[in-house]
Amino acid sequence: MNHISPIIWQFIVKWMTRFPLFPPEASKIAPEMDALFFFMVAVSLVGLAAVILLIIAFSLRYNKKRHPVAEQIEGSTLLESIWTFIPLVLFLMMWAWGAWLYFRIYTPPPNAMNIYVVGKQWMWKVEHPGGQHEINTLHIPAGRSVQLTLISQDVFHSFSVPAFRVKREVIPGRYTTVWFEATAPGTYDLFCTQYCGTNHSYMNGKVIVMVPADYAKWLASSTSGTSLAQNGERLFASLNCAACHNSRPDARGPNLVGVYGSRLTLSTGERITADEAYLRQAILNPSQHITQGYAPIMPTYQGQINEDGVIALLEFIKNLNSDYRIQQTLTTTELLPDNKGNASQTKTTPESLGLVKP
Amino acid sequence: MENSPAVAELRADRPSYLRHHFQSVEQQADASNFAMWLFLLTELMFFGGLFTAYLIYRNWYFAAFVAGSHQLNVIWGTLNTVVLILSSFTMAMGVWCAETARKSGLVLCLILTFILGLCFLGIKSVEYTEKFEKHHVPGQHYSLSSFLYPDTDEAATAAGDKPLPLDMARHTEVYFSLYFAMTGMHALHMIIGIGILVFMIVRARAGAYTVGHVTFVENFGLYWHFVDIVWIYLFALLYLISRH
Amino acid sequence: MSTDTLVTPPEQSAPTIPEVNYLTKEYGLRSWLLTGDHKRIAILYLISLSFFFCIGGTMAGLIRLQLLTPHADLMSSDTYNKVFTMHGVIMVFLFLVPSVPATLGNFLIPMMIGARDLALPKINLLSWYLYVIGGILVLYTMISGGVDTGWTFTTPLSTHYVNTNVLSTCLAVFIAGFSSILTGLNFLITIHKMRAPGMTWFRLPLFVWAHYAASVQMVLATPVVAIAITLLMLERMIGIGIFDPTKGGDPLLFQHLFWFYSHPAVYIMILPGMGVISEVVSTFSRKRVFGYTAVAFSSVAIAVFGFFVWAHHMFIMGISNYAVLVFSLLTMLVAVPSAIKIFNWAFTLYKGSITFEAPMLYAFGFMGLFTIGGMSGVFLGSAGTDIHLTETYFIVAHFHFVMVGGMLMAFLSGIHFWWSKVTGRMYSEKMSQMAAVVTFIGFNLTFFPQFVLGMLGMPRRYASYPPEFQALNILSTAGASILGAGYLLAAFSLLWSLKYGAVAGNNPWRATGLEWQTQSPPLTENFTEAPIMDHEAYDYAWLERQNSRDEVPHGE
Amino acid sequence: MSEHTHTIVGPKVYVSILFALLAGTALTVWASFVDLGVWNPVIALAIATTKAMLVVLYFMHVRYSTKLTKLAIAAGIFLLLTLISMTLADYVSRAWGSW
Repeated sequence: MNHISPIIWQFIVKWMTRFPLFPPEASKIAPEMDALFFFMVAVSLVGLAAVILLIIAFSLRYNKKRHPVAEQIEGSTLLESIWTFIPLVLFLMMWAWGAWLYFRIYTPPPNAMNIYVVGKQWMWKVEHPGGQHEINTLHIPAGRSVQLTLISQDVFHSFSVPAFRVKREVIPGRYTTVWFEATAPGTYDLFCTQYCGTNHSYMNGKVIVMVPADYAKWLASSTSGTSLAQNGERLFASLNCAACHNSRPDARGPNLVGVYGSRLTLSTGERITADEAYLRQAILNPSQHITQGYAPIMPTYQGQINEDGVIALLEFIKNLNSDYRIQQTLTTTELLPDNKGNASQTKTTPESLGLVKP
Repeated sequence: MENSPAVAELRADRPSYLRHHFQSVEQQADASNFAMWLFLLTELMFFGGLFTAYLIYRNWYFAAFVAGSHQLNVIWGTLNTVVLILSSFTMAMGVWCAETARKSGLVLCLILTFILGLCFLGIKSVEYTEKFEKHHVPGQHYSLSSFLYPDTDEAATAAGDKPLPLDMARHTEVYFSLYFAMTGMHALHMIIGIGILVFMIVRARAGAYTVGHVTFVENFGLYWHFVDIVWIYLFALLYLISRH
Repeated sequence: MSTDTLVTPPEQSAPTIPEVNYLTKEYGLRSWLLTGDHKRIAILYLISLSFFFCIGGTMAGLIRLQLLTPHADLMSSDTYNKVFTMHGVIMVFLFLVPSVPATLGNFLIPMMIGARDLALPKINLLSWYLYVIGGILVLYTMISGGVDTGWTFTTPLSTHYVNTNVLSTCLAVFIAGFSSILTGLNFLITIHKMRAPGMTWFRLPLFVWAHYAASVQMVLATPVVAIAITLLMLERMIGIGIFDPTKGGDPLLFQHLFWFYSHPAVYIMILPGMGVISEVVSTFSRKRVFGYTAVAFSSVAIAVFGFFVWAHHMFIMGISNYAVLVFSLLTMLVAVPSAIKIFNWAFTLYKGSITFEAPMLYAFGFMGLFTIGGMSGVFLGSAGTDIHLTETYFIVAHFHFVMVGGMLMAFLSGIHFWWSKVTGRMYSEKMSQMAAVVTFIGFNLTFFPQFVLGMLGMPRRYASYPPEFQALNILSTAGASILGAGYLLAAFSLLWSLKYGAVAGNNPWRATGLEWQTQSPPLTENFTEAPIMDHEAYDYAWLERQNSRDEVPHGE
Repeated sequence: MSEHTHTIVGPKVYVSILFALLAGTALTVWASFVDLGVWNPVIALAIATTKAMLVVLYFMHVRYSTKLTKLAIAAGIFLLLTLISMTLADYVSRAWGSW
């Protein structure tokens, strides 16, 4: 046996290092999730131990040899109430704790930086506000809250980063959000966990967490030259949005400056916050989202711009803090994509802007 | 094996239609009546899914549902409601005839029910044809013109519809999806019912239901009335509530 | 292990199989295919269920083989998707949902309540034919290219993004669902209307209570999935837009309607298994079930609460946060009755006189594995941990612990327990005991590593996976082979007994149910004269009195 | 279910129910053309429910049925309302935003 055991030992060591039994805790939320997880594991173990011990003890004590004649017992109200009440209390604790955690994971802090992720069969397209595009990788800085705004172009996907303990369904036709704050630089797995068709198991990638300095370098080195907002500005111009949304007193559409995040009253009397989801709906299904005081004349852009285009427009609207930019879209033709002599370094085509081919 | 159950089956007090595993006629009638009710509960849940979908989308796309509803013909709808209520009445009378062993009355009631059922389906097919011609059947050939340009459309003009914005007009397809799913499922139930009616008419003429064993007629009556109830709600939800 | 504690009924020194019984009354295929006898229909179900279980099991084997390595090298991911979809569809709709109710329930419920047959024998036969038609459609799907939507048919994937045989699969599920409705309906009527004189509700065996609860869910929940699937088929065929986001439909509505059935469906699957365990634990402890009323009402509570928790399958899918709170709370409540049951079974052993035959070993396995499965369900019902654990192997492990560790263990326990009643012969005790132990070990080895994999974040339905998950997957596959061997051994023991098994006699376990007070195999009419229930359920003192009078109540 | 005695409902009841149903239909059609704002759907559904009740109670003999039948129907309707209300509750509260 002596000559075998070192081999087995090495084997075990190698396995334990190569094949972890517990995922890394790489986000601020991860320890909180794990605390609840281990609480539940502990409760489960106690419960399981109770059941197994009861079975073993009774089997030893009351088997036929030791206890040939059974005593008939009807039951016990006391015991029934004990094993109704104790599990109930424990489960309610888990419910409350879990609900609180759910609240933490799906409520982004107000200062979170926003990154857009579009899921499609079978890849993740990541769009940073600065114009950096990535496929199946996501670069983020450590120590900063990052909010992802997720949408799918086709079927349900699910964005999951086990090391961060977060996951969110990516739904066609609707934004969902998730946030996290990565704590440890490194490379982590990113999975699509909702079955989405043939290459579902290849729809995964990496999340690369960098220290802020490295992240700044990465941002600078991988920009495409035009930020999302600039793209959105061009789209705004080429779709001629400023014809109505021009912030003049007689404008036919509401002023978009500073509209993001504000409270609006709709023509139905409903009060809503103009978040990403609302703005997206207002572009694609405008007739249901008319601001009070305006006529329902806005045409729908469903079928004219794709999800990337909507994202660019959103980013433009979010960053609108003065009339100046809107006026510019009215007066400059430079921004139009079919203008060959524009100042942009990259060649702009309608598709790259986010317009759907007619 | 002298007292084997086969002997028990041959006891004189057991009518021929009492199946061997029941103790009494009452028990058998009770059981099949309860069975029918449970089956109707499954039907209720089946249509319940559709009603849930209807309520959700009506809340979401109210304008589209109003405009879609205006495309339905209230006169045909009311007529169909009356036809179905009458058929329910004749069916109920049929049950009474069977219970009181009136053979010719039963046959007459069943035939009337059958004819009224066919009337309903006839009217429904007229309505469907209208929808088909106007391209209001969801799918590839769905047309929005009645909603975008209500002036060109008789029904929309009559209801005084204003043109819907394109995005809302597109959602009328959801309305018609539900319209066809709901009325289609209802019509399917009618067709099945009419099939069973034919079978029952033949049996009733042979006198099968007027010898005391009326469970089948009673249960079919329950089914027919249930279909009637579904229509009462469909009529209110699809035709009426967006009318004024 | 006390293998030889098998008790021979005191009055029968050399039992023989009675010449006249339900198996020998008529011969020929026709007498089987047109039978109205609930016992023969149960046998028909047992044969067809086993057939589909073998196919589903083969699929499971293929899945485990594929996952032996991180790469998709046994099958392409397309094939893999079809295989796991088939595994899910067959196991859920063609095995688990009808498993105990359609076989043991069909066979035993009329006998347990002292009736001659189910209330609607023709409907019962119809339900088997519908099941077979559903099964044939699934086989057709499999042969003609398969389907790759997963058994959950998520829209819009299933409506617009796959080109496989979604329609035939959906039709199969629709028809199989109809078969399940008819079975449940039949049970409800039978239990309500056909009980023997003296058989009050609180004298019913707990097996019957559990089936009653499951039947309520079958009857009321199944139609909702029927309409969901009908709309799905219509959307695929003619393009109506109820679930299509591009037309303004909401794909989440499909999830709502689908899970409104498919969550109660897990109770439809597990409740009858719980009924089996109640019978088995009581019989082999020779003791009335501890807290009979609590166990009976916990079945009803599971059935009732089970209807209100469906949206916990959609916590991360974008339902409203308020709905998450409510559904999470209700999910916690539905966990309590299961805990009550487990502890009551454990305390049934207290001051009993326990023997350890194969059904009892399977029942012990059930109690351990179901505790783990149930507790892991709480991990998923708590909204916070659900975020991390759902859609991973944790959920795969969870429902396999409940379904395979719970339901299948209960199924095997019940099959062994009532085998002598069904066939008149005893299985091989040693072989089956060994099978129970092997199954238990194999099961844990297969599915426990999957909990760890889930915590590590390995997503379900992956044909290939990152290499760091390989070790645990190898462990799981190794366990699966042991599990398979356990099933084969059990099957062999049962089949062997058909020819070589000892003749069992009327009541080899000295159990109290009415089904044991008649000959085995029973007569077509179950009892020679209508039984009268004059004692409580699980009244072992009554049984002793009967035996001491040296007479068998019925079936001389 | 010993309380069960098979009541035969006679033509008189049926005829009066028939006329009540026809009157209800006329009423609901008339009401639908009168603008009553939010009350239109409420009234339409109330009349439909009344009609359905009449059919269930008299045409379907539930008024004369066993408690078991009544209980079963109540359970079915309760579950139908659960399906509708709990699903709708999700949709309604989604619009309230996050928390």
